[in-house]
Amino acid sequence: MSTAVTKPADPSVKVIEDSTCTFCGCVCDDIDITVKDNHIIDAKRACVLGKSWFYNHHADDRPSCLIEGRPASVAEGVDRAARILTAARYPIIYGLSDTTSEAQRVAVGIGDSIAGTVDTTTSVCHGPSGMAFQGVGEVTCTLGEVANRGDLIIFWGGNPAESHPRHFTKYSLMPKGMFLPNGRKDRTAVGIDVRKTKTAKAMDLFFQIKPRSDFEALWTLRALAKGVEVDPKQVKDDTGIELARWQDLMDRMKAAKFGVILFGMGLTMTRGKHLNSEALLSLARDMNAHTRFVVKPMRGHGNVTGADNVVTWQTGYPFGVNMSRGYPRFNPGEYTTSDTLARGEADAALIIACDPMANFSQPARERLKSIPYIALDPKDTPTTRAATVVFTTATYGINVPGTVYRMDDVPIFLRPAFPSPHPSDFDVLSAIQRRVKELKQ
Amino acid sequence: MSLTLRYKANTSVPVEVEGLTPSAVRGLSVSEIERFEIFNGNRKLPLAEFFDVSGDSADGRIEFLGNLSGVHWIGAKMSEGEIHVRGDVGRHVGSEMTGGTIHVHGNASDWVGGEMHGGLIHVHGNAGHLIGSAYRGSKVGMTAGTILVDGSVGNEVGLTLRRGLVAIGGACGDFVGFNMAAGTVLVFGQCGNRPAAGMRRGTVGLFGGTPPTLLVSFRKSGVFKPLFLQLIFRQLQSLGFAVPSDCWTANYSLYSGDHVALGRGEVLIRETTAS
Amino acid sequence: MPILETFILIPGRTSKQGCGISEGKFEDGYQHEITTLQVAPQDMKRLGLVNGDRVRITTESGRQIEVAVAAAAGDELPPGLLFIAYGDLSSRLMEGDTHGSGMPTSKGFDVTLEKLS
Amino acid sequence: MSTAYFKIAGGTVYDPVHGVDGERRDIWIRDGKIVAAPSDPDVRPDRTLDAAGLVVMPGGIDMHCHIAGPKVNTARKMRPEEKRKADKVVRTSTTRSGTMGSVPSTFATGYKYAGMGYTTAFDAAIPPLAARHVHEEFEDTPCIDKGFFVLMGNNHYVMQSIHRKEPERLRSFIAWLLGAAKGYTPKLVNPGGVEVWKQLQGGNVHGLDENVAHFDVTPRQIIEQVSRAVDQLRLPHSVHIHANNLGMPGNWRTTLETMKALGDSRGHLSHIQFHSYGGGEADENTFNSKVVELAEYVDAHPNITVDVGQVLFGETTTMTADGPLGYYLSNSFGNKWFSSDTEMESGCGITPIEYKNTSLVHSLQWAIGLEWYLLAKDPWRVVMSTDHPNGGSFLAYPEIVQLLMDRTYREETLKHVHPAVLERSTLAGLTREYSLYEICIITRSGPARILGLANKGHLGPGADADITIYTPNDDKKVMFELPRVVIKSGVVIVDQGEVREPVNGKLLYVAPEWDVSIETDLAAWFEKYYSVRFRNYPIPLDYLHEPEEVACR
Repeated sequence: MSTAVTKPADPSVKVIEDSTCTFCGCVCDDIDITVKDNHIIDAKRACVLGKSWFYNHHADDRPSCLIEGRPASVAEGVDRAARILTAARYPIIYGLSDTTSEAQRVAVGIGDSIAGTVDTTTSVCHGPSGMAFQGVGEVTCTLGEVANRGDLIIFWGGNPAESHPRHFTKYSLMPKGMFLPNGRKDRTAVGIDVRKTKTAKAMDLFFQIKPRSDFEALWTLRALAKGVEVDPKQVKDDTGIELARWQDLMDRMKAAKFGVILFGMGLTMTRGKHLNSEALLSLARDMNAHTRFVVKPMRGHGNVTGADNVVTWQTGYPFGVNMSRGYPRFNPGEYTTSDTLARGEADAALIIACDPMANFSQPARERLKSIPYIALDPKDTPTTRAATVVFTTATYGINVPGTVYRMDDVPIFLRPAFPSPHPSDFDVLSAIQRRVKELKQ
Repeated sequence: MSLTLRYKANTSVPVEVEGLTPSAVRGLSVSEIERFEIFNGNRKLPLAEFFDVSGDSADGRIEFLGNLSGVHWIGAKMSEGEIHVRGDVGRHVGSEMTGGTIHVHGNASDWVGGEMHGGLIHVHGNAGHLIGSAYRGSKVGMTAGTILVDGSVGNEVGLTLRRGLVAIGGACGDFVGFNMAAGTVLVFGQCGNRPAAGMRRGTVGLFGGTPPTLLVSFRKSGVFKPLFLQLIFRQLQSLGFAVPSDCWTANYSLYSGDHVALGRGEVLIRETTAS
Repeated sequence: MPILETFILIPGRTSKQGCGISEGKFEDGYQHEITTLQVAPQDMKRLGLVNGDRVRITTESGRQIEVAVAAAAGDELPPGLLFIAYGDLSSRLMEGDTHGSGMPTSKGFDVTLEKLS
Repeated sequence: MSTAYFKIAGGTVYDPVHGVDGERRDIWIRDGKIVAAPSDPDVRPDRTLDAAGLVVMPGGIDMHCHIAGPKVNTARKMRPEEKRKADKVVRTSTTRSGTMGSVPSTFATGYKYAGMGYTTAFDAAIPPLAARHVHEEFEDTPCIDKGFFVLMGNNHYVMQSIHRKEPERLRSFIAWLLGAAKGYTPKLVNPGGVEVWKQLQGGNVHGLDENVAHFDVTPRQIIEQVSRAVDQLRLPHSVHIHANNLGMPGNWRTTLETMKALGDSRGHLSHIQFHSYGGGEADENTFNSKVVELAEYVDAHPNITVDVGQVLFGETTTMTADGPLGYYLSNSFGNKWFSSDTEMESGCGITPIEYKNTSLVHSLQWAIGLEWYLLAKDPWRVVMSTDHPNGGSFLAYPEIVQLLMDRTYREETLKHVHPAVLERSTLAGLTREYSLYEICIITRSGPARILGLANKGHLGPGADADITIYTPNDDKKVMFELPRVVIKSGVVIVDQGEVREPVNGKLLYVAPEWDVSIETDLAAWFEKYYSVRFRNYPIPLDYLHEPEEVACR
């Protein structure tokens, strides 16, 4: 394959073409990054989040390993980590959404060796959508299909304008596609949300529904899709929107050639959670009796989709997998990290590339603070600061090669720009796995 | 006398006693039962490390004593006999049981009678989420048996229920009877939002508190005094479940639904205006 | 006597918060973004709040945070709705219970807002 | 690997490629390969396995299954209710834990194939956009050599090249795409039909000459042109075809047309059972078997090979790149439904189903599968498969062996299926019983020859030392379920059903030449329509674990 590195005049400057930004689930693989003395001085095509991701990258000058706050060799840290994990009776491994699938595969292997529980940030992201999919299935497609065919695009309970800035231009709104030669002009864009966000302002139609009425709104649309008569007054009371407007939307949905619903955590994090998602997946399925219709959760982190895939192919279940019996068990609400921590069950933890000390409930944080745990992260976070053992690791995509999965499950290749003085998650986890096996002998 | 298991352990790590059923221990000596292997997280350990064992198992009756809120799968898959728990219990009480009786004199956690296939569970305190429900991904929930909870419960009671009776004395959370295929769920206290959503067949009774608004996909088809309710109430009373007096005489509005699904289900809401 | 009003609070992602993660979670930019509560201009006016005023937010179960307020841009927020960038503070309002889903309810909290003088 | 000799002594050897039919032989192994016995009589093997009284065959080869990639992994995610109740795969000191059900986790898949004496398997339907995913899963699927077929029957560039009448461009694109994905051969799934499904509600094609809108090509043209290109590229295997109208009453005519459309080109028709139905469109009362007619045509046309796609009774998960089929099945079974369209390339449908022996249709499907084994005259061109997991799990192969080798068992089973099978198929009248020699052909030597794997399916010098040793048993199911020893590349990986040493297994791929001048146009087209960059699409060789190029013919 063609080399992606072009050498400009200045020999100290290196340009890597079609490099991949792993900050969000869009996983844009068309970024040309310019590197001078191990600093990224340009990231062509990157969005505001991507530019911040690339420009702020600097090898953290912390030591590669800290044990109880004191600098230590990576080998010492690995030994301590392995001892913590093998001594535990209910150890958990959590995070994994911001690292390569190669590292994720090793992490699940550690979970198997220590008879622990493996969970990813999916459980507090679109885990509920995953549960909904297990209930009713999902009609979906890759993002290129949205770009080439999607003539009615509905954004529900999400704000990609701020969370996935290039989604509009690359995939869902602007691109001229095979069946949409005029791009944006050939598309109708609909926003459904409780806030009039930046996304809402880019829409042709916007439905500002009552807070926490997503399920009622979806049920109204399902009823209209099936031709079930509904009471206009109740629809208005329930959703804050006139029935006539919902009927108009349904007419447009049925008239569309290829309808697309892209949804965010406004559904999964709000009262109803997985059943909000199930209502939406059901609506998209129902619509296929009338036309082609697909639905897609807007995944957040760079490789959270890879985490779902890796945990699934190795264990059979997508997240919250408990292996304490020597074989995988799955039960969201029981083996998921928010629960095992908040209930005070977990007695040790291996936290990879995420920040539960900032993003979890108080009871969960208090438990994590009270047990020995290991944290891997390129950056300094509340979680690394409270950890027993910390590894400062190299950044995937920028320093580390490998594979990540875009929000639509498409695997994408990484083209690192320059090496890091710190080891990769893969290196550290592989060393921990080897040490765990030695201790188990 | 029956077999008595007094919980003495003090561990935050889940204790799982799957398989410790009356039929499994019947005829075993105390010392054999003390060697019965259970799980504490990822460690397989003898029962005696967690329980004081006394009495004998001949009569197929097990008494659990103490705070067992960290002990899970009590009575899971049991097919006969009796289990009495004096104290709180953890998750999956009577999960997939096919027969026998479980009484919890205390509170129970989530998944009481998960995918139950027969028998009776009576929780005399409160219980958690997903009572008498299917486990994730399954379109077949509880297929037979009776679950009674005197107190209040959480969300998704009777998720995809296929057959059987679930009665809640107190309040219930959201999505009671979600995607129900048949069977009966009765709630005598306040119920949370979106009751009976997606129900295909079966009966959901909402008898307490302020009557909830059903989803737009339900249709009112009248007000009456259904005879079969009287029969169920009598059955409940005979099982020692308290039925509020006004329920016997009240009028009930009948709603059909969920018309987004098959629409052959019925929701009965007690009219607050007494007849 | 303190203003005490009920609102619905929605934490969510913002591009500033997203950039802040890369800049560093202990940097001022990120900290400022996740500790600022956005209030609908009409509500600001009605409650006599000005940008920078400190308020205490309390959930039904009594979980509390104290934050500075800022008027939401244009008509982004309808009256009665509050917004805060997803982060440490917003997460402090979550309960441990996930309702058998693994996901704590993290958006749409019923809260009371109390002006701190 | 060491250069030490490993000798399997005195086993009853079945090696159809060399006409060896149950003769007592020694087999010498060195460097993971089978070698000639050393000429020097003083040379002693470093290890000897006494196989006296045991049956020795090459390792089994599954040439059509679904074991890796986005479709399979989604099916795993989708079925927690099935996995929760399935047999447990418990971690040991040498093996990983996993889950079973109709779609086992990766490690479990490798262990179970090996435990059954199979050492090679090909995934039959991979969208090249997801090839990287497949290679990752394959690396976590131990004990077996692996490869996959690349979906091209609805590929936009394929259809465009055919429409423009540019056979050279088509040939070069096929070679380029196989090289980019590191795949094995082109796969046609419902050629043209999936693209129509993407364009229209319930869309599909129903015959070989229906036009595919926007691309203005027909299924017939796709079959003719791609099969021709594959032969011109001299690929080891032929084009691999999942014909149009799968599962539909009366579809045997479409199947016959598909065979005829191949002309003189080689073609493999997969899961032929699902394509051998008589009767009227959606009319169950006329649903019947057309194996006699189709088998006759296959017998007379040596360019055509088939695998059966046997149906077994019980629950399973259907998964297919045939999007409209997935929609049809989910509606008829009323179960949860997954569908995913892959840009420019393919579709995907997944839904759980149950085959019931009380159902006329399911019973006939079961019978039609068996008819294929028993009616087709040349076992070298009929391969055992269940289209795992679509007809049933690969773990049902021992059951199928018994149905073929043991007529009384077959007749006993026939008593418990829907009675109409007796009139609507010829099964009841078929007395043929397979020999071990023939079983060895349809599970090893045949698929190896059809796939063009010169080093597999036989026990002569030069062959990979992939060997299965069975304890003879009148109950053939028991015999084939539990091999005594399984050897992979000269290493004993399974002993008495226990996985001892889970070696990794190789990735088998082809590397045909293409005219690089197409890459300019290809890149431009690619950047216009794909959501990933052209440069990031091809998979470099160093990404693969233990790759082995299989030479073109």
